[in-house]
Amino acid sequence: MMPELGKYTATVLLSYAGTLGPMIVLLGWSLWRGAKVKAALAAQEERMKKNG
Amino acid sequence: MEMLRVDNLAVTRGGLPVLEGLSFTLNAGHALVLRGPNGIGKTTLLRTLAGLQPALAGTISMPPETMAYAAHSDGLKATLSVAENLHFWASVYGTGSIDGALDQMNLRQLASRAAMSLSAGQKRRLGLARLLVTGRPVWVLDEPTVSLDAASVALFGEAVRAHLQSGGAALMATHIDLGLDEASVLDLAPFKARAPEDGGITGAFDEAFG
Amino acid sequence: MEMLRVDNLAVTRGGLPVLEGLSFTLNAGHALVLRGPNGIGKTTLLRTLAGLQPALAGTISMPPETMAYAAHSDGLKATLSVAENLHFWASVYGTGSIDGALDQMNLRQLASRAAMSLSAGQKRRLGLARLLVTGRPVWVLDEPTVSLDAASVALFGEAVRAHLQSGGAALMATHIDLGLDEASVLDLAPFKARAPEDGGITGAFDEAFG
Amino acid sequence: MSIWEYANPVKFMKTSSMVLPWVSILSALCIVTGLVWGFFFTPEAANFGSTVKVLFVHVPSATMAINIWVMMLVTSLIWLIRRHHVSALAAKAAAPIGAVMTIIALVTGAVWGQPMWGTWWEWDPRLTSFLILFLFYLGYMALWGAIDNPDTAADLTGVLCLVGSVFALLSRYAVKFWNQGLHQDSTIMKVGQDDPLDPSYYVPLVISIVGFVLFFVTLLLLRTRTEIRARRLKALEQRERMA
Amino acid sequence: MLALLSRDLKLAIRAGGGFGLGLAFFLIVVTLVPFGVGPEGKILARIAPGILWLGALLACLLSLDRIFALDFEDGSLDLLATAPVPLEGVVTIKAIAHWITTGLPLVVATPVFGLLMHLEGAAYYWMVIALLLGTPALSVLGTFGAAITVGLKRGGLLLSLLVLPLYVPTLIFGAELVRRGADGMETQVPLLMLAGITMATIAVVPFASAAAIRVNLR
Amino acid sequence: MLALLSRDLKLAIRAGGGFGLGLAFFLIVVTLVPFGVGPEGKILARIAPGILWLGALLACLLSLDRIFALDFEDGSLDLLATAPVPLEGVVTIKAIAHWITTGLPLVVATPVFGLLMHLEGAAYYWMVIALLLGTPALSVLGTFGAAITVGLKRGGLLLSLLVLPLYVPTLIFGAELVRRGADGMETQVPLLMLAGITMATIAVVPFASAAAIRVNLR
Ligand code: HEM
Ligand SMILES: Nc1ncnc2c1ncn2[C@@H]1O[C@H](COP(=O)(O)OP(=O)(O)OP(=O)(O)O)[C@@H](O)[C@H]1O
Ligand SMILES: Nc1ncnc2c1ncn2[C@@H]1O[C@H](COP(=O)(O)OP(=O)(O)OP(=O)(O)O)[C@@H](O)[C@H]1O
Ligand SMILES: [Mg+2]
Ligand SMILES: [Mg+2]
Repeated sequence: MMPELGKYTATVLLSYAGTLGPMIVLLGWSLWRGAKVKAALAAQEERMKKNG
Repeated sequence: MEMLRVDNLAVTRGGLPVLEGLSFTLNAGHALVLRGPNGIGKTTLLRTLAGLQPALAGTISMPPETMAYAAHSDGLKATLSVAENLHFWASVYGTGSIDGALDQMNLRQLASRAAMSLSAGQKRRLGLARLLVTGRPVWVLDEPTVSLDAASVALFGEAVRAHLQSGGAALMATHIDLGLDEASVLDLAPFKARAPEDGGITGAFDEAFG
Repeated sequence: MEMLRVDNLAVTRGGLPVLEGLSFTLNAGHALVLRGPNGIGKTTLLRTLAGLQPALAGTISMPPETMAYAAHSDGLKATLSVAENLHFWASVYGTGSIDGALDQMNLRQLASRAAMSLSAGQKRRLGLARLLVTGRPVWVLDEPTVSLDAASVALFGEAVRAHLQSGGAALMATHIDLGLDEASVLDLAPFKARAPEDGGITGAFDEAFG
Repeated sequence: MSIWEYANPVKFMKTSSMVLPWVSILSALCIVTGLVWGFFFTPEAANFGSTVKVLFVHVPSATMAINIWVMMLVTSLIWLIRRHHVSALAAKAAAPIGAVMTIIALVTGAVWGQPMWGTWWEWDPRLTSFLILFLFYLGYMALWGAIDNPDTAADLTGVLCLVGSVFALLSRYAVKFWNQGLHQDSTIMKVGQDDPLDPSYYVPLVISIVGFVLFFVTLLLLRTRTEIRARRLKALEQRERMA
Repeated sequence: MLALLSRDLKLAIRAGGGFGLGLAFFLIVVTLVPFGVGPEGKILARIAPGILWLGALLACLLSLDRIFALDFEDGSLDLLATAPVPLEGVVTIKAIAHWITTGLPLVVATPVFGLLMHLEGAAYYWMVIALLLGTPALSVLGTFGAAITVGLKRGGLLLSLLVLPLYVPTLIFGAELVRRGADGMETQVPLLMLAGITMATIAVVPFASAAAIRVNLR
Repeated sequence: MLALLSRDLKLAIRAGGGFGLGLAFFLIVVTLVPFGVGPEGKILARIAPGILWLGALLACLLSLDRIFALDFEDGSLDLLATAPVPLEGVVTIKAIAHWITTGLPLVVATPVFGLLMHLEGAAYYWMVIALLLGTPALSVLGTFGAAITVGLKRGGLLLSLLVLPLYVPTLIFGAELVRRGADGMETQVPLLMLAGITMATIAVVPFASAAAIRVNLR
């Protein structure tokens, strides 16, 4: 059910790709880093509790 | 008469407390030597007193414009001559001549040498001569005798003694003994900051975590 | 067995002779401490031995690749961690691990700290740890104990002693006493270069004037 | 209770963790609706042809890019004046989002410009000042990256943000002046402003703009939480080393 | 204060031709451009004002990073901060010293460089005025950048990244002023804007710089 | 050796976006040019190759002064000179590290910047080739300049003064290559010259640099 974009197909598709692409990358990166830091912090607090 | 009073001071370095609960007073004619192992926080404390970094807690009371600070590095300009270096600081502090300083630190014959061409100890001596031209009563010194030979150390001791006699005061961190009998010693080890759990003071961010 | 022999050496700094007629030998298992007032030429001599500047006269004989030099400044990278700094030098000198060095200089718990965030003495300790990872038998040290506290000085003394026992040798310039009984002392004052007219050696420029 | 309570990290972590799911869901909904509507169910425009569909990604991103910088300015001010750490960290967290939005606007714009103006890039005042904004984002992030003491970094970037904002505005006027000064034929970008958009474009546009805003909020909360944790982690590690 | 100024100037000169260097760099940039864009006089004349301005910007930029870096490394910045002089004053002095060593020589030498770039008639005169009005702002803003990046190793590039965007308004109005002056169009607006920006910068930015330094010294 | 390379890269990155900065600066220069010379696409396209080359030169230049300066100040240069690695090797490594952090990113990003400058068709492709062939020479020559000025305070400007003239041949042939390529003329001569210069530089200059450093350390 792709809409008829005529001679501008490339333009429109490119622009949407150029929008969603970066957004998804950014989202993914933020989530990844969030998880990483969260884990690291948890580990650190764990260790410090153990050591007293 | 009292030159500097510190009340239950806490100092931080790199965002977390290094020393806490520190209180002492420094009177005219007296010298206070800070002792403590490497990394205890002498430099940090002195920088805080010099007003270069804010205290985490406690109060520092000292009349304005009374303090002269000398750090690990002497702030010499390599391309300026010994005399020029001193002249600069003399005019910054609005004191007149540099002759007294040159003589006391026995830099006369080096006066026209570029600071760059001095040996480590000669540099240090110049750095100390800087103190003399500030004309400030309270000296705050961080390891003043580093890389000085015996003779120069004695020279420095003389300078300090003279300063004290003329009603000044000195606060210095050193690892070696200066042979100053006027000097009382303050060991910083007991004031090492404890972790918040053990009732130690909390650094900026822990606080925020309230 | 002989590690380093110096025959009637003359060294210059900034174009003019500083020391002359200097001769000594350094044997394995021995340490030689250079003494002398500030500016006599210790640093200059050591730099010459390290091959950083040419000798004006005399000969320095030492087997190649045996010498490790430590200067006034430790050559640390502020943004690298303690371990990274050591690892770098270890791999430059092609020696393997840095653990020994970390332990001997008691830098374990600082290993992951950025060098920038060390105190003066901690930095110095790291600088000395560097020597241990070079694995070179002859140490040439310029004021190694600057701004070290008593404990660290003892630590350093230990390290040197261990090095000597393991057949190494050390040549160092200091103003303080390390409490090394293996060490013999060489006072440089007698070797101070005399002016050419009183038969002193002539610097490059006078020579040109024949 | 005053709004400042949310500046306390603990409180912030609590609240944000409650809000986060809803915001994220909403933003997903809006973006999908807006873009799908815009992409599939909008008629071709007379002067744009089917490229009008770019509007729904280009304008929201461009708008966000500008407004995120404004938000950073506000949070920086809060930090500088009231010293609330969360505020500074929020600014830090927002910067990359703003930069990405700028890139998106630049890319979509360039792609759009190709058929419309026959060139990828034109030194049109609006475009140019936008590029300058991008430079400011870069500088701001570079500075955060270069300083390792967090408080120092917060202060300096804050000051930079202040000064930068002023000069960003100045540049905008300068650029306008500069390009009129060279009477260069005005670009089609005026279309957007003067004649009110036909509802069939207007509604999806608004929806996707809302979507982008919510998307920003989501990321902002997410990243700020991360920054807070990272900061906490740093403090703990340091204390451990000291002990 | 004056002591500081004279010291900085002395240092600049001792460190190898404080005044000469900026000029020489400017000269080189100007001479490189023809190699890059080809020697046609028409084009050169057309882009001359812009290139001269760019040259000025860059000559300024290259000398920025050392404004505070040296004083920071050898510890004199610490000592200055504890000395009885307001840090704002220090910063201003530094900016002045920097302008005297880089900005001023450029202004004086522009006519010569104009020749190389086939700058014609009126443009000369306007070029000098523009630089005279604009360069102080460059120095002051540069000081701000230097203050923010002091203590950061390898600040050079970061510094330019922070500073150059701040130069944009000055550059635009400066170049515009010259172009209009050359074409005999009215020059009031760019002239006023240029002067205004410089004034405002001088009045306000030093406080920001001083604050930045205080933070950096902590 | 590899240890040194990885250390330098690590330092470059730690010091805040080693790779990004050069690019950002390049971008800024490219952005500033139109403010100077005006926004007409035609003129811009005409001078694009030259400007891009200038941008590369300057991005290179700004990062040069720290190549040895830092190692000199903190004493590691002394230690490296006494370490069992040939100084020539050290110098070469430094050059490589510098190229990786500044030259390479530029080459990669040129097409984008080309857009901004309205660079047309074939020019792109040639621009990339030219930079790829030319920039290594820039880094090596830069290292030489850095070696000569190490230890001089405030080397920044002096350094550029020494280095820029050395860059002229590369710049000329580089820009010429692109221009010819764009106009579809034969490109063999500039291509060979460019490559030749780079090769020769890489082969010879490091020895000069090493010698310069030895002298500076005395
Ligand atoms: C690289 C190229 C471009 C850039 C950087 C750019 C940037 C912008 C910016 C900053 C805005 C303002 C958003 C706001 O103020 O909230 C905007 C809005 C807009 N742009 Fe672009 N644009 C570009 C190309 C184009 C092209 C080629 C077109 C159409 C032919 C276009 C059409 C519009 C429209 C219709 C609006 C919305 C109307 C308005 O908010 O004023 N843009 N763009
Ligand atoms: N930038 C920094 N970030 C984090 N911690 C730091 C930083 N600088 C110093 N420290 C730590 O703060 C503590 C105090 O440092 P300081 O320099 O005051 O010690 P010191 O008493 O002067 O030691 P020394 O006698 O060796 O000079 C040390 O443990 C040091 O590791
Ligand atoms: N660049 C230079 N030009 C001229 N003379 C210099 C230069 N550097 C040092 N000197 C002089 O050479 C002599 C030896 O300096 P050197 O640094 O070797 O002394 P040192 O024994 O190491 O002193 P210290 O114990 O203070 O380190 C000193 O008198 C010094 O003033
Ligand atoms: Mg200390
Ligand atoms: Mg010495």
